Amino acid sequence: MDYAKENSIIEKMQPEFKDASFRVVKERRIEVKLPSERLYDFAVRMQKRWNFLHLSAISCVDWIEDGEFELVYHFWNYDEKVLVMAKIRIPREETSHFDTLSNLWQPAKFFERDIHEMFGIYFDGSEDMERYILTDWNGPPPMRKDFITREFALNFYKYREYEPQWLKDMMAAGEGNE
Amino acid sequence: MGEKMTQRSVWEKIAAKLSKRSLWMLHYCTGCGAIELPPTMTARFDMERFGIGHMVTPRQADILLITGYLSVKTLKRVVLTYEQMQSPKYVVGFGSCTINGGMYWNSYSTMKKLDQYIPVETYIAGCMPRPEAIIASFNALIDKIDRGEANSWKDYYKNYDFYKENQDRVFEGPIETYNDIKADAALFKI
Amino acid sequence: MSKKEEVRDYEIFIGPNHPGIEGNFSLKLKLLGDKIISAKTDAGYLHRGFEKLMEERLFIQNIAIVCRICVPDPDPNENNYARAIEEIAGIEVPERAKWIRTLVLELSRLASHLFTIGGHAATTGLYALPNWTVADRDRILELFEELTGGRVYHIYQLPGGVRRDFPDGFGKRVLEVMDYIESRLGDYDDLAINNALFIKRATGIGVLTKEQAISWGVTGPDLRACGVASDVRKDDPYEVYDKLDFEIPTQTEGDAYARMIVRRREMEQSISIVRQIIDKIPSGPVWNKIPNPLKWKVPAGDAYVRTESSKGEFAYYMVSDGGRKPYRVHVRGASTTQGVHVLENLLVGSRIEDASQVMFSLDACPPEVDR
Amino acid sequence: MNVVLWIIFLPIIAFVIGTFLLGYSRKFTARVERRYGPPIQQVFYDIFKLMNKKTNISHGWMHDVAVLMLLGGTVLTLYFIPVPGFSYFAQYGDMLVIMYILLIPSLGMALGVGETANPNGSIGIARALTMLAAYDVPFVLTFIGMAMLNNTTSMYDLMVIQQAGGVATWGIVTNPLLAVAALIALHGMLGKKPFEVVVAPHEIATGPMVEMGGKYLGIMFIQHAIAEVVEMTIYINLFLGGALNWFEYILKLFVLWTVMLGVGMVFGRFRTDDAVRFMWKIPLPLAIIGVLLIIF
Repeated sequence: MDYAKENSIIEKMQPEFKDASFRVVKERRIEVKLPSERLYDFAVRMQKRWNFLHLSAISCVDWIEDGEFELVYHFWNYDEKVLVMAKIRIPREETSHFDTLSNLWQPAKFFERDIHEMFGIYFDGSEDMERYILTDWNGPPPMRKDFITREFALNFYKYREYEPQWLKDMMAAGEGNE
Repeated sequence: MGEKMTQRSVWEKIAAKLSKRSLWMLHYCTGCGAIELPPTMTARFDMERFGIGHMVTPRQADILLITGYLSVKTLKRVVLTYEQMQSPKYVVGFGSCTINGGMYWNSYSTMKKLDQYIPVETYIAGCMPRPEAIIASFNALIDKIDRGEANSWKDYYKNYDFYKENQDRVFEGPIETYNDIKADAALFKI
Repeated sequence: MSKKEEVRDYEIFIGPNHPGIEGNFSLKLKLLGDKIISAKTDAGYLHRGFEKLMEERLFIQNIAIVCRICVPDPDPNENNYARAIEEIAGIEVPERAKWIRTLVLELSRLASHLFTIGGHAATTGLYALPNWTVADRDRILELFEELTGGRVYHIYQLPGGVRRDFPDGFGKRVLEVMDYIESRLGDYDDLAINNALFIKRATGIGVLTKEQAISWGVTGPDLRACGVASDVRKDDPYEVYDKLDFEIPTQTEGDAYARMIVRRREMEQSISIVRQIIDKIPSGPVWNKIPNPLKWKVPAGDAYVRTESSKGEFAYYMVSDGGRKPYRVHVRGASTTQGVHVLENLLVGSRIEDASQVMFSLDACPPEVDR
Repeated sequence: MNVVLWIIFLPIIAFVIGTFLLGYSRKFTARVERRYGPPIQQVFYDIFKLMNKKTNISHGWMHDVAVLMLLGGTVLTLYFIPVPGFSYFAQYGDMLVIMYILLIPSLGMALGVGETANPNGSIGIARALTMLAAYDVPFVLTFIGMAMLNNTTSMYDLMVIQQAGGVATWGIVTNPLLAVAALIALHGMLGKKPFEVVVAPHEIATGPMVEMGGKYLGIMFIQHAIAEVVEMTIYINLFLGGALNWFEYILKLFVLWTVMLGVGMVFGRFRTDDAVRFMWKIPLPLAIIGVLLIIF
């Protein structure tokens, strides 16, 4: 497969973002790695010039060993039928900050709010960063890698005592653990 | 918990015989098990045959069906709802999530054991239970009412401190409720 | 009122315990008379922390839990999850397995649409239609039970194929069920879709214009009801959709009635797709064996896979760091746009009578929002 | 003595008939929805269960009194309409009295539900009163029309005239326009679909009944059963020639009820404003034309 369509899109983008790296992942998927301060410019051009009207999702990955959060923006073009994944990295802090895209795409509101709750990244300039899903949650942002749900749950909730003989035998034989 | 049949007066026996034919279930989809309720309520399995209908407000309902896992946020609403229901009231735990957490045993968000927070009358095992299992469990509940053993709701009035303590532990502080359980217990002479 | 206060607006909660709510979800409405002047959604009642749970489980264990993310239409989840692993690990899927997956996806869409149109009619007081559609949906669930062993959750699509092949005579029974459902569609039309009172209730409710729909990120049947012929099955084909012949039904009005019509016409298309699949399905193996799943390490990489579920675009972003467990799975539920901001925007200005109709016509599915 | 017995037993008889009609309606609905349906005595079980519940809610004395006012108003109306064998009060009170007493239950409900401070209940009451304005005008016009046609305001005389004259003097034959208008208004009066706006579970969670549980709801169910019989009896007396024996009476109730159920099954629910508009667009002009036809 020659990826003619994908390459032509990359050619359009490349001159304006010389500090970014572009890669065709497969048919209809393009990956772009950007410095974080360039993302807003990129997003504006994506929407206004290159006609990527649909912000499919914003994903966040916690790379705890690198001390960084990776934000992945998935843009979809209705006409060209191509999805661009723009990846940026921001430093991982107690409360990381980043710029919002919610003034460009309405759906970004939900995704940013969600990332704020789950990872503790505050998006400056967004109208609404209130808790949405985890309104009753007092712990740390749960999706961070240093929060281990298993330990939390075992300490916090009461479980039913259930230790039949077969389970004890199995545990004694050293089975049943991961 | 179950009181003996011999302790019941004739009137109570008749009342149980008639009341068991009419059980109204609160229309509250607390979890994913709610997807099996429409087939149970509608044309194929038709639970209304047994006099089980669905009611929209807690004031009118007899059965609180906990359909699956309960996140802490929902549990708060469930406790409020349960306290608003009129006695006698029955809680049916539906699916393995209510029994021991099910496949969400390590989730930070869902509670693991329903009978710590509200008294449970019957459990339905499975993930998720089929409509036949729901009907079987409701028939078991009907039999239990007939025998006069479905008294778990009294337990909430008797052991309110136990339930309250567990609730507060999960909610991390007391929540605002609108019913004075202890005064009601005195009113009902429990 | 003793104090001479003028009460102008008041607040009302719809849900989480209310028949006019799809699932466990809540709407906080501010009303002026009968008119909604501001609306806020409140989700999180169904939050289980799926994305976190998946990080703590093996790749193969997660197949059992992903389907729980969207309850009425679980198969797009399984499909997304399996395809994401296949893309990262470079696993080939046998041709027959792809066809079977497509069949399962379409049956699931059909079941979900039956559910939705019934629920939508019920919000206008037509309680007979949900009784009919839900009972007819049970026939599809029986097919699922025969094929996969599960009524609602199927846990059927593994990385590398599907779990088992068709039982004997399954194709014939699928066609029988399709014939039955097609014969019932006329009854649904007579009762609800062509019912004068239903048309009166549903037209002009929750109107989305084409521009609004695109800028608010609406996907799926709701977008097609505004006149945008966008469908992941056509635009970004997966499995064998590029080998099948089907149309994308669109309407231009963008109101609740148009959404109903789009769903109704999509059901016809799904029936036709299922028939084509039974007609053309090749023979062969259904599963390429993967390494021992308990010790299987998926190579490092990431993938963004999309599926057209009955509610819209369903996408998974999976990252693997080369370990035995996924490093991160992000679930983009189809209702994250329709169920939250679009719903809030559409409710403002409509009336309390129509609040639940707007929600049902958008087919917002709370578990997808909460995850 | 006879009168005293009737006063005691008439509400009970009406309650039994009304309950069976409600049970029949649930069975009918179930069959249209392709279900088996509950047993026909199901509503008895429901009411017994409700009355047997331990009720610990009260929203003040007005809330308690209002439920009794609701039931009392309905039973009072029952005494003033002629049923086979009992027309003692009906000879004294004419149709104007009935028109007045018919309003008492609605007002009782409004007062009681207003105390509960639940916005769903308040919306339900607002809708109930709006609907009252919608269906009452055509209904009162049909009263007036029938009174002018037969030169009497007494429902008992009306019934006697229609019974004596045979089918040709029934209201439905002599003035079908008024009969149709009154039938539509009757749907609104009983809160049957498509005029089910008052309860509307999907919109306002059963409206006025939202805070009612246990015994309160039980009394409302009893009231509903009796109100059904009362309002259908009025229609039968006006347009279907009344009845002199119980067999004829119950048969007519049954036929009328089935017609109303059939209409309710195939229609959804109007919005409140549409319901009012419909009532003033179709039944009201029909009733006016019917009255004009009688005058000229």
